[in-house]
Amino acid sequence: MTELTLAKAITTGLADALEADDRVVLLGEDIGKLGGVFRVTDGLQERFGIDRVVDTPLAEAGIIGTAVGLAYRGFRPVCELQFDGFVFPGFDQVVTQVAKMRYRTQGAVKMPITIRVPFGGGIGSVEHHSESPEAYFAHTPGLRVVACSSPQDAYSMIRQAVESDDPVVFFEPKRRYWSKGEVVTDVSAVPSLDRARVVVPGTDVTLVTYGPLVQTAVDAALAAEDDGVSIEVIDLRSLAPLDEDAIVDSVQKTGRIVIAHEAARFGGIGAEIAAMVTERCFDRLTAPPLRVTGHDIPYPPSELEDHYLPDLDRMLDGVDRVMGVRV
Amino acid sequence: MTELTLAKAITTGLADALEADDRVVLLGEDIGKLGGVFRVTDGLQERFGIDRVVDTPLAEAGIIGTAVGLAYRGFRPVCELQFDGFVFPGFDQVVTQVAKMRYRTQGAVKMPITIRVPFGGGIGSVEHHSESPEAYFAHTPGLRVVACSSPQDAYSMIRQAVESDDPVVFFEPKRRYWSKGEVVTDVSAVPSLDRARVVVPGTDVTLVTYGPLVQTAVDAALAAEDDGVSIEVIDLRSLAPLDEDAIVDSVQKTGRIVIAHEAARFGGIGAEIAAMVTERCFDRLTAPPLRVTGHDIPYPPSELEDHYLPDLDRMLDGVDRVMGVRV
Amino acid sequence: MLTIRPSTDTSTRRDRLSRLIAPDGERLHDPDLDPWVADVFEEQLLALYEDMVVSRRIDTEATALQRQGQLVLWPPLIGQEAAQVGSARALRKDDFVFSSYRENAVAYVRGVSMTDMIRVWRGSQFSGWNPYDVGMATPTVIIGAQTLHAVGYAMGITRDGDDAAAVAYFGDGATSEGDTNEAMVFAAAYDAPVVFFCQNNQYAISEPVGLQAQRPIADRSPGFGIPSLRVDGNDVLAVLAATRMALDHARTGDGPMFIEAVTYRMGPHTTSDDPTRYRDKAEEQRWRELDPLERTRRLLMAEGALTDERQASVSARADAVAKELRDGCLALRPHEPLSIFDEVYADTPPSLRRERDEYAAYLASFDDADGANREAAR
Amino acid sequence: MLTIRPSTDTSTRRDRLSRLIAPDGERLHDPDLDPWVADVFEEQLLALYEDMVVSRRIDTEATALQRQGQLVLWPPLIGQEAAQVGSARALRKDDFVFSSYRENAVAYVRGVSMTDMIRVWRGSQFSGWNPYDVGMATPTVIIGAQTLHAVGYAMGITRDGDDAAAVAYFGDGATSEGDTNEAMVFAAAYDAPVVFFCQNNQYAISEPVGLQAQRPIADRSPGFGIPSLRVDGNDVLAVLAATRMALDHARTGDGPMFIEAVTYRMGPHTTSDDPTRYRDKAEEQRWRELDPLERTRRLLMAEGALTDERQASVSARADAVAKELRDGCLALRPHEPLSIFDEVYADTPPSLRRERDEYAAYLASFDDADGANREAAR
Ligand SMILES: Cc1ncc(C[n+]2csc(CCOP(=O)(O)OP(=O)(O)O)c2C)c(N)n1
Ligand SMILES: Cc1ncc(C[n+]2csc(CCOP(=O)(O)OP(=O)(O)O)c2C)c(N)n1
Ligand SMILES: [Mg+2]
Ligand SMILES: [Mg+2]
Repeated sequence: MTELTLAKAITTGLADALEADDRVVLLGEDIGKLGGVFRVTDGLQERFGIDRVVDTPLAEAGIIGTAVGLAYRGFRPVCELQFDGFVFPGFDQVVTQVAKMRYRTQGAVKMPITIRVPFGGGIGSVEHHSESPEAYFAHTPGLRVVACSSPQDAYSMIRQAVESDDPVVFFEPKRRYWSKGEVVTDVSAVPSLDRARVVVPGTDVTLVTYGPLVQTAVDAALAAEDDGVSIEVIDLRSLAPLDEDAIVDSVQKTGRIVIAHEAARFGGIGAEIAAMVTERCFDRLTAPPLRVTGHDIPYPPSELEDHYLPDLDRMLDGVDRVMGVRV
Repeated sequence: MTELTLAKAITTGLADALEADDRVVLLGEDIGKLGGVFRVTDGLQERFGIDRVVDTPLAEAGIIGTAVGLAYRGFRPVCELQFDGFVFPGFDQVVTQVAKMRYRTQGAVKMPITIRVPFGGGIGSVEHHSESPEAYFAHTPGLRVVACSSPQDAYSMIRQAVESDDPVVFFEPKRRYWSKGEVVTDVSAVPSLDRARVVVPGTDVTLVTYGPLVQTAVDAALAAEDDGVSIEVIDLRSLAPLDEDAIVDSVQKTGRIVIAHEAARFGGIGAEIAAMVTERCFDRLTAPPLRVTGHDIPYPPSELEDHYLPDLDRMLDGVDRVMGVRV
Repeated sequence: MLTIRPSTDTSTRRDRLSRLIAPDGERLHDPDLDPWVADVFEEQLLALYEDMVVSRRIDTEATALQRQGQLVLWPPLIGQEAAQVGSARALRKDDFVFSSYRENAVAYVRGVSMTDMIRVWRGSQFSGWNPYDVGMATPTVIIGAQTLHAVGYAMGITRDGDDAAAVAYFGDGATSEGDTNEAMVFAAAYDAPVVFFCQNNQYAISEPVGLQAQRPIADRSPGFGIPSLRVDGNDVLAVLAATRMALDHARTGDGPMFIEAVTYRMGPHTTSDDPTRYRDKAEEQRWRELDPLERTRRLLMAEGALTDERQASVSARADAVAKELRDGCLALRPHEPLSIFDEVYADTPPSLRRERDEYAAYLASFDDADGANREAAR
Repeated sequence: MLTIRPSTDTSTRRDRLSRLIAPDGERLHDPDLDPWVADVFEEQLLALYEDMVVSRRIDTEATALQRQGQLVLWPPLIGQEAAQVGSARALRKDDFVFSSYRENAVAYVRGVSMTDMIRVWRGSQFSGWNPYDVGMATPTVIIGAQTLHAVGYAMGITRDGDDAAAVAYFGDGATSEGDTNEAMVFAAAYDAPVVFFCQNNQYAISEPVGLQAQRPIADRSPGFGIPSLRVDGNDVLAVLAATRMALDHARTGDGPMFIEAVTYRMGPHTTSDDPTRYRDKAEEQRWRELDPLERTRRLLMAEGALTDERQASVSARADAVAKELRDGCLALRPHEPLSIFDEVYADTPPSLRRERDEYAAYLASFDDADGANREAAR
């Protein structure tokens, strides 16, 4: 048990994965000497060599496409995409190749590829550096889409992602990279990659979120406690496939749900959860599922990003609404 | 008023658009001499010349990216992507450039680009030729995403799309290309591009769909009538932004909604509609919104595509369920 | 001043191509290519000829099956037999092919069974064979995407310390896609043991190669640091030699190499295509005179190797393979409906299991009384 | 046999570059370039020098502002002044620039005001200026994407029958992206009047150019059918001459041309970067000796053109621009929160209007009694 930042927990997880399996290969722009723009791969090239921690030319389709070939050959590539907004030049290889290869080949060809994406806003950066493109991936059958929110999960989930025989798009909450927490590196007992986690138990409202907003949700639950409202916070961890039962179980108890994410509301993960919960908990719901999300606009310039990002107040406002306090 | 196939209605619309505005330029693979693989641009190059109906090199990012440059220069490019499954190599230019340019430039630079995509299954083809990628675009603020379902709409909507100062992703239901209908070419009186349309009025259940399934829904409504169930069929036409009020008005009347699309259910347009309707019609709903969609799998080989595609029976099964006939 | 201008040859003139067999069947000599086919005598050439005849027969049979409604589609390879057979015969078992949809003669040479070859085109499966059984990946429909896979696979070969090579097959049209160019960047960056094998068959559906490239395609790769060869793709011997040379280059640590095989798609793009809309008979006729089978036959005849007996045995083999194809095709039975839910993931997730179960229940409802009533009611 | 091998020069050695000013300030001669700068006398050279000094001053001032927390980020252009000023000064008003984020000296030359230049880097807007006012598009952050925009714009110029040109600015790293290569394919296919201007500043963040390209970058485009030039990017005169030549080529219907300007990013990638992790002081020192400002200054001194008085006026101008930048920056006021909902569409759709109204009501709730209570309660 050591205290690590979320970023260092991923570094440690990657190092342990490289150590545990010599078929693991890291690919990405600037991941070598620089250690990546967020230093997540810091020191790994020095330790594991340039054949296993590979600086690539500046081309995202190239990164993902060569990872497909490496996977074909039996490797376990871990790709780093530098920022959320730069996933799209590689999107075709993800959607038409990575996601579909197992299905296409009736299981003959595995794609144990992990695609790491630092995502989300709140870091005061320029365009394309603060986005949340997870819904594009989640709508793509064949991919596992996950997001970590704590150092422990960052460690365990990156280990599980690398070990998964399915392709995993691994979202890292970049504005939480420097938050610290205790980490145990024994992953034998941790929940499996596709399970959600109740972070704060509660009885009045279910508050579902993932990635950077989990901490915000926990803070909201604390604040609401003072107002006498008991929020159950669920960290989804896996966005696709969803751990539907975990959400349904909670809503069966609370009868109310608020879903929060930074991505635009329209067609986001929140829509799916709202639809699914309504289907499965219709009679139990005392209020319609409510979404607290980014607006249906491009991510705005950073001076106004606080007006885009769901924060504690907006979450509590959402909670008030499903509680019938505000309409 | 002439009878035209849906494909020919688009051809006519494109010809009239080319005629009406000399800034309209068509770009795409094989759209010249061949007239496109579906012959939608048949005869247009001969009539308008190779500078206005432009065969492009085989590169989708190139098609969309040069269209951005043409739009910058004041042209109105209409791009043809050959099949739904081939939109992804051009996806980056659509998401990061076409969709965001107006916002990025505070309105200074318009992107009046139309991106035509023949979509959907049921034509017994090979991989990547039967997909429904509309949700990827619909989750992208800045784009207008529409789908036509009848020859009349095909004509009017392509005219409106080309005239729109916003970028429009224009989905064409390829398996309905050869269905016929009357077409008037006076578009002054047709509903605007962002409005849904009640195709069959009804009172018991709202059945919302778009593109190729509109005809199926109409057939289902007819069949249900025999069983004494009155279905109101809504053709969305615009998938993003949604004509929310049209859907809400209908559900306020019926209290029940079934949403049908060919795309995978998870994170599809249906999820958004279900979520939105639940938010806005919670007290009126007598059953949870139900989705009749493609499964959460890649589009399967054509010999089994009938087991993937929602058909009349599956729609009626959905209707039965929301009516409480089956559970 | 260092001005680098494109060379003045902007055509893809056939007389600039490396060749070992002239269109009239004459055996030509080329000091660079000859050493690579020094072991090819009559018997070996006959075998190549047989492969080509069989390939054409496969093509004809499949086209017929498509016309008879037995296949959803077929992309004819007629005209490209020399390019495909010559290159594929240069490969070792442990080499690995990443191809596009038209490389059915390559698949045949790699040992793909006829039944496996036809599954995809019957709409039965997306992959006909297990790639690891034959050293050939499932063909890629997205133009250009497989070139990157080949490079990645080659990077894996290097890491494994093997001396095998990966081969990327693609068309002239594919050279315009970003992926194909990125593949060259990556291959050059890592000296990956990969051979880029471009069949320039003059067309991407209706578009002539001149729209994709203003220079001979073989001129493209050198700017990426990848040497290239330009061969007559209708000359099976030259293609064999060039591919052997390129493979050797890759195997011995010299990195990637690029081959442009200049050939012609004598048939339509696919069985859905109508080439009369975009090219004329005269052009087709010109190329028919350069038919890859015919020139090999002429050489063999001139050398007295293609006896009537041998010609008969070649035909018999072609007929047998065609029968295998037809029988294999017709014997294919549709998969069980619920199989569409298989192999989306290594372990089917609970939500997808639920979806499958619901669909199973739905299907079953047609069997029970209620279902039957519903059906009857319509 | 036609084997096209990469030429043997695999380095980006500086002695192979076209040059008009040596690092020590000597005026060199080049028969191809000289005619293009025949009109450049002392006064014109002084103007170029002043542009470069101002550009560096802008860079220094912006870097300082970032360090003081006034900017979210800044991508220094120090070291690339000659490449940017020399090329931008070759342009006409009706030419149109599509650039990446680092081309702030180009923007200055195009006439962008200091306030407009700084908006983006303050996090205030995504576009500082109206592109049509200055003939320069909003810089593109997605690497390589703008190269296609330039080609499309150039296709539009042709259709309008104009003799203007589009210029795509991009870096060495950008040459690896599919988009940049597709841009060359399209430009060549349509003979588009576009100049590809690649600043090879030796790095893409931490990655040396040798990872992106195994050949001099100027070797890439000829294979696409686009002639190229390779110039010393730290030589403002050579860059001016080369760009004028390329623009003339484009304007007169000869199609696209490619320029590799070999230069060096003397500063970090951005103010967030730490170059000590990936390059050494010795290398930086070597390039410092090739400083573009210094060599121009040496030439001007040798010619007696840079009097103390003139040097003083150059500095004064630089200071004035720097002040304009600083004042402009500090005077920027945040936009009104609800403005984030503007210009997503030509007409805001009803659903988005509703979203905006809801958010407006939410914001207002903090002003009313209830809101205040809520706030107080926490
Ligand atoms: C990304 C993508 N865009 C478009 C298509 C549609 N398409 C199928 S084949 C083809 C032409 C390919 O030409 P070429 O690369 O020369 O190969 P050939 O068909 O001649 O063998 C096109 C455009 C596709 N399959 N993938
Ligand atoms: C598609 C994409 N991928 C990654 C990045 C992150 N990124 C920003 S600048 C840069 C390096 C660019 O290098 P180069 O093209 O040489 O331009 P320079 O910064 O040297 O001016 C990278 C990788 C990006 N902006 N866009
Ligand atoms: Mg071809
Ligand atoms: Mg650079």
